[in-house]
Amino acid sequence: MGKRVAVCAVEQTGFFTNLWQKRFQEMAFDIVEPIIRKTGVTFDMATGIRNIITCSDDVFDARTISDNAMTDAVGAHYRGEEKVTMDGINAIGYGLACVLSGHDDIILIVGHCKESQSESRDMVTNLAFDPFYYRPLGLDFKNVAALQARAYMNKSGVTDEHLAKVVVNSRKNAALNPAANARELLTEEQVLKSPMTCDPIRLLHEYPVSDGAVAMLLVCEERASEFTDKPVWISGFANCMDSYFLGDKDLVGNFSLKKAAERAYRKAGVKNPAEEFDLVEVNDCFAYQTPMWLEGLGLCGEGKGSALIDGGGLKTCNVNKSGGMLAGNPLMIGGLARAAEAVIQLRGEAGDRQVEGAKKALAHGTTGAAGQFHSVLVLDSE
Amino acid sequence: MARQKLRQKDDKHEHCYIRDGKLALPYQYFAGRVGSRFLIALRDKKQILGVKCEKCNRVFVPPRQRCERCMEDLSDSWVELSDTGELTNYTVVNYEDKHLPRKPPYILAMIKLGGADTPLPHILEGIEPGKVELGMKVKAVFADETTNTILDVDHFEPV
Amino acid sequence: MSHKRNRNVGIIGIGQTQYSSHREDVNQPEMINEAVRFALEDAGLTYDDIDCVVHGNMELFEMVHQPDLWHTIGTGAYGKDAYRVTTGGTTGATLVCAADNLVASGMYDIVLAVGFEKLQEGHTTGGITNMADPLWSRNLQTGALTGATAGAMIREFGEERARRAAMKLRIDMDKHAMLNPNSHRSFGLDYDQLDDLMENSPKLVGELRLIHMCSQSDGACAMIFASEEKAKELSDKPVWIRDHITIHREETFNLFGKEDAEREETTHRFAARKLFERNGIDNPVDYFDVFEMYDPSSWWGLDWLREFMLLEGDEHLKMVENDELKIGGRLPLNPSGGVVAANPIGATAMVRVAEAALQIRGDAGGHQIPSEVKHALASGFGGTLWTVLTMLEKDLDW
Amino acid sequence: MAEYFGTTVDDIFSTQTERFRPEGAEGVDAVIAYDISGAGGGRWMVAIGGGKSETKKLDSLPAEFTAKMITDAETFVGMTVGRIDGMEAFQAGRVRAEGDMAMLLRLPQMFTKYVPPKKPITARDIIETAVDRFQPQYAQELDVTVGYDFTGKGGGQWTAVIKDGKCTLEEGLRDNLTVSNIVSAEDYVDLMLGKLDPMVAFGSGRLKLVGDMELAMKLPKIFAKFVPSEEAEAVEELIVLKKIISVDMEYSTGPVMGQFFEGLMEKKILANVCPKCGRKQLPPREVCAPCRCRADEFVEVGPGGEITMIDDTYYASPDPLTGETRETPYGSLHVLLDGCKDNETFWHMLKKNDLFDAQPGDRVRPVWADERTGSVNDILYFEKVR
Repeated sequence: MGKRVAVCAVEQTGFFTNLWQKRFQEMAFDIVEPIIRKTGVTFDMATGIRNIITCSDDVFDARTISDNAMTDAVGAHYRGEEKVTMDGINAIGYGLACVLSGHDDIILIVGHCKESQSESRDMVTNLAFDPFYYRPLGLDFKNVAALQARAYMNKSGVTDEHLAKVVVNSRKNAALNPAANARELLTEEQVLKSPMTCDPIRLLHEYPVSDGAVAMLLVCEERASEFTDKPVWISGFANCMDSYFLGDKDLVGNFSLKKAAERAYRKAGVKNPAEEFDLVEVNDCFAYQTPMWLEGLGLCGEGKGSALIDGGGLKTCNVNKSGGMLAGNPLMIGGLARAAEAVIQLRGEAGDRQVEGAKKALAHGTTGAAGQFHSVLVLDSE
Repeated sequence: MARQKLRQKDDKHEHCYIRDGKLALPYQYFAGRVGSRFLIALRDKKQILGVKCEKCNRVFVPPRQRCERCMEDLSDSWVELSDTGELTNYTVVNYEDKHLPRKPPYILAMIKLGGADTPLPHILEGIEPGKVELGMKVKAVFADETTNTILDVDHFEPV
Repeated sequence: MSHKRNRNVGIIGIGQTQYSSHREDVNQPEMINEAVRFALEDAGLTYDDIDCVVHGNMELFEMVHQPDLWHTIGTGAYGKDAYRVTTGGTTGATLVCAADNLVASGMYDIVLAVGFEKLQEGHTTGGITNMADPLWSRNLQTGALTGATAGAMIREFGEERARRAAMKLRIDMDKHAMLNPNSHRSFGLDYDQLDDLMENSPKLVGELRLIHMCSQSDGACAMIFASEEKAKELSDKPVWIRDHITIHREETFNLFGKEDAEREETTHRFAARKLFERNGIDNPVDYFDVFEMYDPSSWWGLDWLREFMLLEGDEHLKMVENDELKIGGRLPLNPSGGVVAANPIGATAMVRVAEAALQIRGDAGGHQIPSEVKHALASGFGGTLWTVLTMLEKDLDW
Repeated sequence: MAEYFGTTVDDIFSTQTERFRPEGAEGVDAVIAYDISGAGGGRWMVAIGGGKSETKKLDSLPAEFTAKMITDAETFVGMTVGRIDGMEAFQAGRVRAEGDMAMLLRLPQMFTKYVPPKKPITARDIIETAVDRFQPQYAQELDVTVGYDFTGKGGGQWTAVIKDGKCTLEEGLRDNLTVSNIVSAEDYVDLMLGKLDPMVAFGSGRLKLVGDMELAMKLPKIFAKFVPSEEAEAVEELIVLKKIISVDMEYSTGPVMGQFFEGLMEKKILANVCPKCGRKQLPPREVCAPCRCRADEFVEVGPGGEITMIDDTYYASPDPLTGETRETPYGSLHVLLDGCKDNETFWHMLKKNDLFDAQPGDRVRPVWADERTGSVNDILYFEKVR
C-alpha cells in the first residue's frame, strides 16, 4: 500500500443494555458532535467532510433504508452518505478505499445499532436465513453458534472451565473500561453455574443485549496532522466470505478468518502475528469464539486455544482489553467497537486499561452465522 | 385502531417515552424451480433429494442451483438420499422465542443423510437430551400436513 | 480539468436479467446468479478472476437480514473479499461508486458488483412507507407516491402544457422500452393515445397517474470493474469511470413544503453543479451524448431533467416537445426505456450506469443510439431526493 | 367455449361463489359487473353483501353497480391465472374500470385465487410426441419397430416404426418387435420427466426391456428429451410461501419528540428551533440538518395555518403498523402553521369532506381526538376554516 490513511478521531457512546431514552439518531449525534469539536473538522464541500459512511441495519432499525433517518444526525444533509450494512469494521475498509482512491480526503464513519428496540435479536438473526430450508427450523446466530461451539470444544479440548476463564477475564478487563456494557466482576463458579441456554452455550457465555454507537474520522496521510497529533495508521484490512449452508463448511475450520487474516497481514507486512501485536481485539459474541478466533488469526497454534487460556495468554497477549464483544456491543458494530478500542489504545488514551507502549494492534469483526464472514484490521501508531 | 399511551421505563429521564409498535409486512417467497422440485418430492413422495456436483464430487442438501465452490449448474443432477442418517452435531435449545419451531427444551441436530456429503440441520425428537450421542443413527419422520418447507420432515428420531 | 484519482477504473463486464414481475422460477440467489453469469460471460472471465464482490439491495423489500450471506451461493463470493452497501434507491449507483473506489484505491484489481431486488416477494409500497419515521410520517406517507411535483409544474407551466409534456415523455420512454428486450414494461403506446391517457389513466395521487409511475420489477444487474492496466489487458472496449458524486438530504418531514429559502437548490441541481464544476463541463446538454436517468415517474423525470442539466425556465419542456430526448435526438434520454419501464429497486440505479456504458460500447442492440457515444451521464435516485451522478467516458482523454 | 391458457371465462365464474372469503369482505355491500368481450366472453355480475356472495351470468349489464370491469376474455383469464400482469394490462388500456376502483383492488381479499384444475401429463401425452421428438440423424439405416407396453392406470400400447430415416407411431403392439419397453404408465411419465432414473428403474425391474438391448440403449438419442409443452409448463407447480413477518418493536421518542407528544396531549403543537438559523422543526428532531447542531428550544405554533400542498391519494396503501388498508381517496397535506415560515411545514391529514374543496392558500385548523395518547392520531385531521 503506497499512501496511508489515518484514523484521526474516535468516539463511542458507551454501551448499555437498553438506551430506551434515546432515539438512535441522538445516539449517533452524541458522538459526531465531539468529533467535530475536538478535531475542528468541517463539512465544507472543498476542504471538509464530503462523504459519510454509516453502518446500521434495516431490520434492527425497523426502517427501510434506515440511513435515511440518520442523514441529519451524521451531518450528511447535502453531502454524500453511503451505508455499509455488515459488521461496521467493514465501513473502515470501505472508508480506506474512498480515501486511497483519491475520491475523498476525509471520511466520517458512524455506526449504530439498538438491539433493545426489537423484542428479540434472535428473531432478527433468524431472518438472515433462507425462507425454505433454514428459517423454518428456527436457526438463529445463537443456536448455530452452539453447534459450532460443540464442534470446536470436541476438536480443541476447550472445556466449560476454559470458557468460564474467558468470561471472567472479559469482565476483569471490562471493569476498567467505562464504555463497556457488562462490567460486573464474575467468578468462574458463577459462569459455570449460569443456565445452559443452548448447550454448550451458557447464559454468561453470550454477549449481553446492547445499544450504542461508534464514530471515527479517517483522513488521508497528507492532511492527518490538521486534525490530530496522534494519528493511528491503517496498515492492513481484508475480509472473506465462507459458505452459507452450515453443512457445506468445516464448522471449526476457520476458513474465512484464516484467509482474511492472511490477506490483511500481507498488506500490513505482518510476518509473525503471534508476536507482533501489542494488543488484540477479537469479536467474540460467545465465549468459545475467543479461543477459536485467536486460532484462526494465527495468534496461537491450531488447536492451542485451551493452552493459551491455561497459560494466561489472554492477559499476556492483551486480548480484548476493552472486555471484548463478550462485555457487550451491538451485533452490527461489534468489529467497529473492537477497532475503536484498538485506536484508543494506540493513542494512549485507554486510562486504567492502557497497554503501555502499544504500537501495533489487531481488530477483528465477524458477520453471519458461525463466523461465515470475517474481517481483519491491522493498525499502527507509527 | 386504539393506541396505547406512550410509556416510560423509569422516571429518571424527563420527556422520554416508548411507543410499542411493530415491524410487520407481508412477504411471499419463491422456492424457484430447483427448490420446488425438492419440496414437492418431500411433500408428495416423502423423498429427500440432494444435488450432486460432478466436478467437486459432492452431494449437497438442501439443494441449490449452483455449486457454491465451482459454480457448476446442478439443477439437473438430482440424487435420491436415504431418509436415515448419522447425527454429526447437536445442541439443546433451552430458550423460548417466537421464531423457534418448538417449545424448549428441544434438540437441534446436524444429520448426514445416507448418500449426502453435507449434513442437514433439523430437529431431533424421541430421545432425552442427555442421551444424545454423536454418530447415532436417526430417521426422518414426515409431517402429516405440509408447510411446503423443510418442515415437511417433521423431525428426525433415533432408529 | 478533472477530479483526482489514484488510478483509473474501467467497466469490463455487464450482465442483466430480464426484468419482470414473474420470476417464480428462481429464488433470490438464482436470479442474482443469472446476472453474474451474464457479466462474467460478457467480460470473458471466470469466478476465479474476481477479487472482491460488492452486494446491495434493501433488506425490508424481501425481509432477509444481511442477505449477502445467503446470496453467496449466487454471487460466487465464497472465499473472496466482500462488501455490502445499501442506500435506498441509489443503492445500484452506490455499488458502482463502491466498486470504483475499491479498484481505484489499489486494494483490488477486479471487483464484481451486484444489485438486485425481488419486489414480487414483498409489498413494495408498504416497504417504502416503512422508511418513514415510525412515530410520525409512517402514518402519512404512501410509498414513494406524491402529486407534489405534478402540482408544482402545473402551477408553473399551466395545466395543458405540463400534463401534455409529462405524457409525451411517458410515450417517448415507452417507444424506447419497445426496443429493449429486457424491459419489464413495453406497452406499445402511440402518440395518438396521448389525450386518452391524459384523461383515462387512473389517478394515483393528484395528477400522478398510474401510467406515469414506474413498475415493481424483479431483476438483477451485475457489473465487473477493473484497474486501468487490467481493463486494457482484458477488454477490447472498456468504459472508463471519470467521476461520481453523491448528495443526500434529511428525511421527509418537510420535503414537500416550500423550497429551502436559503439554499434554493435541489439536491439534483446541487450535485450536478458540483460535479460539472470540478470536471470543467460548462454545457452538459452539449457535452453528454446520452443521459440514463433514474426516473421513477414521468413527472419526476421531466422536472429533474431541468435540475440535472442545469436548465432554466421551460428549456426542459421544450426538449420534450421538440423530440430532443428521443434516440437520435440532441440528448437521448433513457434509450433503455428508463425506470418507468423496469424498476428492480436495488439494481435500478446500476442499470442506468450499465445502460450508459453499453451505449458507449455500441452494444445496446435495438436501442443503440445511431451516432457515436463518447460521454455519458447516469443518475441514481433514492430516499428523500438523494442523488448519485456517475460520468462515463469512451476514451481516457479528459 | 374459447380456452385461454387452458381455462375458460366460464370456468372462473363457476367457482367464484365457492372461492368467497366472508372474513375478507366484512362490511362490504357491492355489486361488481364484468363486461368481457371476445370469444368466450360475456356479462357477469358478482354481488357481495351480508357475508355472502352470488355470481350470475347476465344478458345485459345491471344498471346499478359499485364497480365495473371492462376487458377481453383472453386478458381476463390471463390475469386470473397469473399469466398477464393486471397492473400492466390496466396501464396499457386492455382493462378499464368504472365506479369504485378501490373495490376492485379489494377483490383479492374477498375471493381466494382461482387455481385451474391440474391436468397431469399422461403416458399418452408423451408417446404422442414421439414423432416430433424423432431425430433422424441418429437413426440412419435403421429398420426397426419399438414397442411400448404401458401397464396399470393410464396404460396403453403403441409401436414406433422407424424406417428410411422416418418414424411413424401406431396404436397397439406389432408382432416381432425389435425391442419392447414394458413399464407402468406412471413410471414411464416419471422416467420421461426425469423424476425416475432409468438405471434405477431398469435395475429394480420396474422397467423391462425385451429384445435388442443395443437399440434400447440408443433410444434416448433417437428420441430427443421430452419437454412439457407450454401448457404443461403452465401447470408446473412452483412453490410459494406466504408470510406476514412481524417483530414487536419499542420505538423511542427521545426527549425531543417526547416533548412534542406531551404537547399534543395538551392540544399544543410544539416546534423546536435551531439556535443558529432559527429554523423551526415539525415534528421536532434533535438536530438541525443544515446547521449540524442541536436544536433544543421549543415554541408553540399554530394550531391554525395555511395549506401549502395537498396530496389527494387514490391508491390504497396498507398501514405498515397495522396492515390495514386505508380507504381511498384520502388527502395528506402540508400546512404552514401560524408562527412558521418558508418550508417549516407540518405534515398531516386533510378532512375527507374537504378533499375536493380545499386548495393551497386556504386556512385550516386541527380537529383534536377526544382521547389523546401522544401520537400522530391525537390530531384527527385538519379541516378547512369556513
